[in-house]
Amino acid sequence: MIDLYLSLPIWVQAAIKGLIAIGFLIPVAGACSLAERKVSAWIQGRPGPNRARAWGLGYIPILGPILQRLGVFHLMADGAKFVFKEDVVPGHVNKFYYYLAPLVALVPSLCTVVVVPFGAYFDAASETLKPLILADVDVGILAVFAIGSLSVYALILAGWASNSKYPFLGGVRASAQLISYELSMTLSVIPVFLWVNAPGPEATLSLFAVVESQSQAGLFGGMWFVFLMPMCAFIFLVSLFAETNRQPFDMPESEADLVGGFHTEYGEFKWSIFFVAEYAHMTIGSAVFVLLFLGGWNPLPWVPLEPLIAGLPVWLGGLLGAAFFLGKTFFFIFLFMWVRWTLPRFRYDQVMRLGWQKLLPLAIANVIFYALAIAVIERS
Amino acid sequence: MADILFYIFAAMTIGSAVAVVINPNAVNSALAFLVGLLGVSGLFVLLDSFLLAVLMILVYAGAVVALFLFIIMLLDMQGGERKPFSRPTAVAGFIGAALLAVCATSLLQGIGALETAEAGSAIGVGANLKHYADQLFTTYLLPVQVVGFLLLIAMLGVIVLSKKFEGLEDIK
Amino acid sequence: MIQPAQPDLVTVYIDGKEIAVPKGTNVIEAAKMVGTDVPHYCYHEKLSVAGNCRMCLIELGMPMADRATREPIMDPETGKQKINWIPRPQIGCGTTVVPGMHVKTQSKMVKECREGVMEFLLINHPLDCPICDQAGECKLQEQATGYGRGYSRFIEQKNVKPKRTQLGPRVTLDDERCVLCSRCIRFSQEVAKDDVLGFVDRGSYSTLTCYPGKELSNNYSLNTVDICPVGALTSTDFRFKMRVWFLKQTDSIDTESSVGANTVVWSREGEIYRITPRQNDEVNDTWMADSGRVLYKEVQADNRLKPSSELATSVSAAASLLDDGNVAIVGSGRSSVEEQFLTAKLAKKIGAASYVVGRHGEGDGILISADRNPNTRGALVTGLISELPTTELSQLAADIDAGKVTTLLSVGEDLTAAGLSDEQLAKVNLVYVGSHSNATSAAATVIIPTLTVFEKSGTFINQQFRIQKFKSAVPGLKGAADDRVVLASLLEKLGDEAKGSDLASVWAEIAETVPALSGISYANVPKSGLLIDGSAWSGLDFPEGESLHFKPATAEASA
Amino acid sequence: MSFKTVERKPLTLAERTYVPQILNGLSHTFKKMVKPNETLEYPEARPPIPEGYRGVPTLVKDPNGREKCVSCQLCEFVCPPKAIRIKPGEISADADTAHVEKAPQEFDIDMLRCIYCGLCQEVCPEEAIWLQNVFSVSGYTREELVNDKERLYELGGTLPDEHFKWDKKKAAEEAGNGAH
Repeated sequence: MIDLYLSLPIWVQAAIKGLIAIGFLIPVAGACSLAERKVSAWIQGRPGPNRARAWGLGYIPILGPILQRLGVFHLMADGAKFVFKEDVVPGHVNKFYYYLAPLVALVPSLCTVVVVPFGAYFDAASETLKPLILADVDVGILAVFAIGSLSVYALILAGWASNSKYPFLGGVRASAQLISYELSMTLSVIPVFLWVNAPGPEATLSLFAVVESQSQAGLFGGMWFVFLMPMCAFIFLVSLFAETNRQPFDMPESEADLVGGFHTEYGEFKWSIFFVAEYAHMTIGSAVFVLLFLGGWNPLPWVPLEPLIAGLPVWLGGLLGAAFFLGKTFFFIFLFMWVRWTLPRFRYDQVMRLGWQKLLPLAIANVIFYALAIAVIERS
Repeated sequence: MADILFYIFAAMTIGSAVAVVINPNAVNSALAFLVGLLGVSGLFVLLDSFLLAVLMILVYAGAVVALFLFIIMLLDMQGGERKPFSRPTAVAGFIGAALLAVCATSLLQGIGALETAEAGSAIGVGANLKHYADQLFTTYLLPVQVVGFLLLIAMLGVIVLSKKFEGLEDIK
Repeated sequence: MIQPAQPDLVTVYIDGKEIAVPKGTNVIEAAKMVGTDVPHYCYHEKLSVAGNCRMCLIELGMPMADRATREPIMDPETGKQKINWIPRPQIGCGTTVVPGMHVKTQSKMVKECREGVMEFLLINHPLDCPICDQAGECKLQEQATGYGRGYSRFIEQKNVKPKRTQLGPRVTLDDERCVLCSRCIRFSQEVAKDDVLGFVDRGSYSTLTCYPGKELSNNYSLNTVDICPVGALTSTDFRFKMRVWFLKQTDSIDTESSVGANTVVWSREGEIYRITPRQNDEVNDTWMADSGRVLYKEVQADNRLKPSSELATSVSAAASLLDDGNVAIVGSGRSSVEEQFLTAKLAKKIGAASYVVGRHGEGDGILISADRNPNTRGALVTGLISELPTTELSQLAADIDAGKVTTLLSVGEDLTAAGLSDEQLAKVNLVYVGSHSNATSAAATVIIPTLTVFEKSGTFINQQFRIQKFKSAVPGLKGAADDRVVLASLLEKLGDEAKGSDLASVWAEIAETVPALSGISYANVPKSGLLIDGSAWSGLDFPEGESLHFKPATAEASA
Repeated sequence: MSFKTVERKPLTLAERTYVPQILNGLSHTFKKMVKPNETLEYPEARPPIPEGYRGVPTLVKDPNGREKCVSCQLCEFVCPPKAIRIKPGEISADADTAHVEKAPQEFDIDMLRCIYCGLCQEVCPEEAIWLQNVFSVSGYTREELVNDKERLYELGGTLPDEHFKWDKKKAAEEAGNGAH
């Protein structure tokens, strides 16, 4: 099957990869939106959406009511609603950028998914683990950061093109916030790669390599980086919250003071694209965190995946690895929601102060500390 | 395939670069600049310089342009009034045109004269992270520092120019 | 000390307050003069005293004097003459004041008496205030609250009497509520001069009823409802229609005849529910005729003229017709003084002959006079006519036949009723300014719908040459215009200087040009009307006979 | 005016990082999440309506099915937002309840105006108007939300009469107290 795939023309391969990215992320984003509603409801002691019932599915015994209680049909109804709603465009907007903004939001988040490995399979030929990845580039983490950072343009454009005060403020906040936290985020992963890359001429930024280095034998070898470098993980996590505009860094939206923030003037399908993008972003962010700090597809610290699946069929091993990985990722998505319904939103000046005066110095100190520490360890 | 992509990226880069210059709307210019940077980064990808491509987006497209847009939006740029040509403008324009001509001539003369590295003999600068870092901190240390200092000066210049010194008229 | 009394004034002391009252005043009236209310049911100031309700019990005393020497006996404590209080209470209504009389209206005995009377009155009272139309203006409610004990010791079964006896075509009797005050009986005998009511049976079973073979059907029967202090006599027309506290009261004038009885129009949200008399001791005392109480029905009548076009359009159309030269104007004795003034002005402006249609009927000697126009004298005073109006407009008919009149303006008058034939009406261009449709409006070229007397304000001059105000009680029919506004805008269209159509500006003009009304404005006409000098018209042979407060000049002369 | 300076305990290092507090908050919300729901699933489950609840005003009949309202219009008078509109009418003399004499011809309560103050119930001398337990009123047009007499009786149903005033009156009438 892999041979068949490789024999296809390169543009067909690219199209297949693109479809996989879309086919994975959009349903996940949809499920996230439902999960968000359910999680918020449960935390608030409510049942959440549980009314809608599809004509056919809803009447299946046992399964139908369960799906209904879970609000699955609400998801469908909402999706259909977004597609069929009247496309209202306010008269005062800059049409070109107004339409462009949702696309700019969606495309980077779909692009980043190609460099994220989703699991690993045991390649019998080389007797090694191979990543389940769409594009195994050497600059993995940098690609994620680079393309991910483009999504800020969606917010800026939406805010600016709406030509109205609240969206504009939302857009301005978004750009300032993303720039501020991107620095800390980038700095926080440097120790990881310092550790991963041994001295020598070769060096990699591949995410697969990061997981690999968490799957070694020995005390440090099998230790997940969250234990090895907790401060890095902490800074990365905080920055991740800020970068994905999730509570408590929900500045661009902040419905309490900005109505809807950058998407105030948006509605129907365009609005929903923003949210698919946000959830996609969240998914990628969680995946990267899992890869960097939580051992990727390794089931437990000091328990690497490779010996577990070595004897299994390739597809089963791959599936198992992906399952471990996605399980952790989904826990992180849940964490995003959990935090959202736990913490209050920061004030904008607090966000800025935290970013520049607390997190950035901390990240710099962290880099210096680990650089020295790793140097000492490597020397010894 | 690679050729087609090259032309696409090249056209994208040049077209948007022209748009940056001629577009009267500052936001359009900034976004055209972004598109241009994406084109450049595409060209880097075609050269197998993934690292440079990614850094291009990360540093320029990601941060600088965002900051740039941010400033433009906050400064509330009204389409500036066209000022009549003054004598210094004319002189500067002439010098600029002359320099351009010199560059163009030398480029045309240099076609084929430049030595190209043998394919596969050495890794291109920026293709490999470690190699890139090594170069940056040894061979190109001084240029990097100088360029950084220049950037700082440019930034200060922008602040001075864009700041409206209201209420300071009498001091002037 | 007793003041040296003026010849016809008597000094009395009511609750210690000294007051000089006219001779012959009873204690209730005297107490009213010092601002003290003596509760009563049967007493009515315009009726004879019956003294049967016992509510007005008071304590009475005279200064003490030595029987033998006639020397005043002084009280050593106060240094004043001792008062000899009568040990039993006396009724206030039946006690005429005598000099030096002392009255206590607030003493413990008086209070206990009142409580006792109230308790007795309420023994068989059904207490059905929620369904009783009198609620809100019921003396029983007021005095039970003011002077009652607040509870009853009567636990036995109450008497249940007939609830809806028809005493006459317009009056319904609820026997249970009757307190046997006999006001209605006295009214029928003394004012309406139609002795039909009386009590039968005794004790708790006493009942008001009509004499056998008679019914309370005279034209003043509804006054018994007005004077009934409780809800026993109710107006069949108003019964169960609306609670009185919702109704807005507006002062108005009865337009039935030249008597000009003062009335109150009771309306709610633009709908009139009833008309009752307003006290004016110079005109109608506290009475009015039944026939005047149903006039409000004309406001919602089916034949009201509804506007078909904008006022400005129809006024221009009318003005172009009137700009003719051979115009005659038929004004109305039902129009207000202001309207008649403007009509007269209009006639003068276009050189038209002006007429008023006379209406005559038989006067009943009380509050209906022979002249059934409420404002004939207004037409004379404003100069609309100089002779008394006739019921037949024969001069006008002759003029139309002779072709001398080609355009005719009628202000609310039905000309066929005034003797013009349909053919004659067909010959002329007819402009009709009025509120209801009739044969004349059917024949009219231009119709301008106007308001009824309940929807507009103005003044009438009654048979005594008394100018009296009426005010708009309900908003006018949508689109219909005030006659005054119509006439003023006609004048303006015909080239007259615009002087405004509001009451104040019209009256400014009237006071200037009409000698008999100089110095008068709408605002300064008092509630009870203002007598003006009518001697200029004393030579005319007015048709009215004597009525309640009016004696015709000829009768006076002959007497 | 004097100011009181509140002494605040300086935050410890752990408190200043907020991390323990955040974790505490997370554990709290997680506990909440696994706890059963506190809400009521409305159309299926209804809240218990307490005694004396003031819901939609209704007209009630007495146990004999007699219309209690005698259209005294006190409720119309007392109604602060003027939501009540009554057109009084007479009970015909041959009716069973002729001795009551008066009943509303029309009785409208405009639920768009009603503020559920309960003054109408308070003032009613016949205990004919009651604010009962209906609390959700909805409709598609303004007209639908004006409850007419028929609708008011449908909502109100029958409530036990406490005073039986009119029954006593009828009994007295039949006992012949008025005649002799």
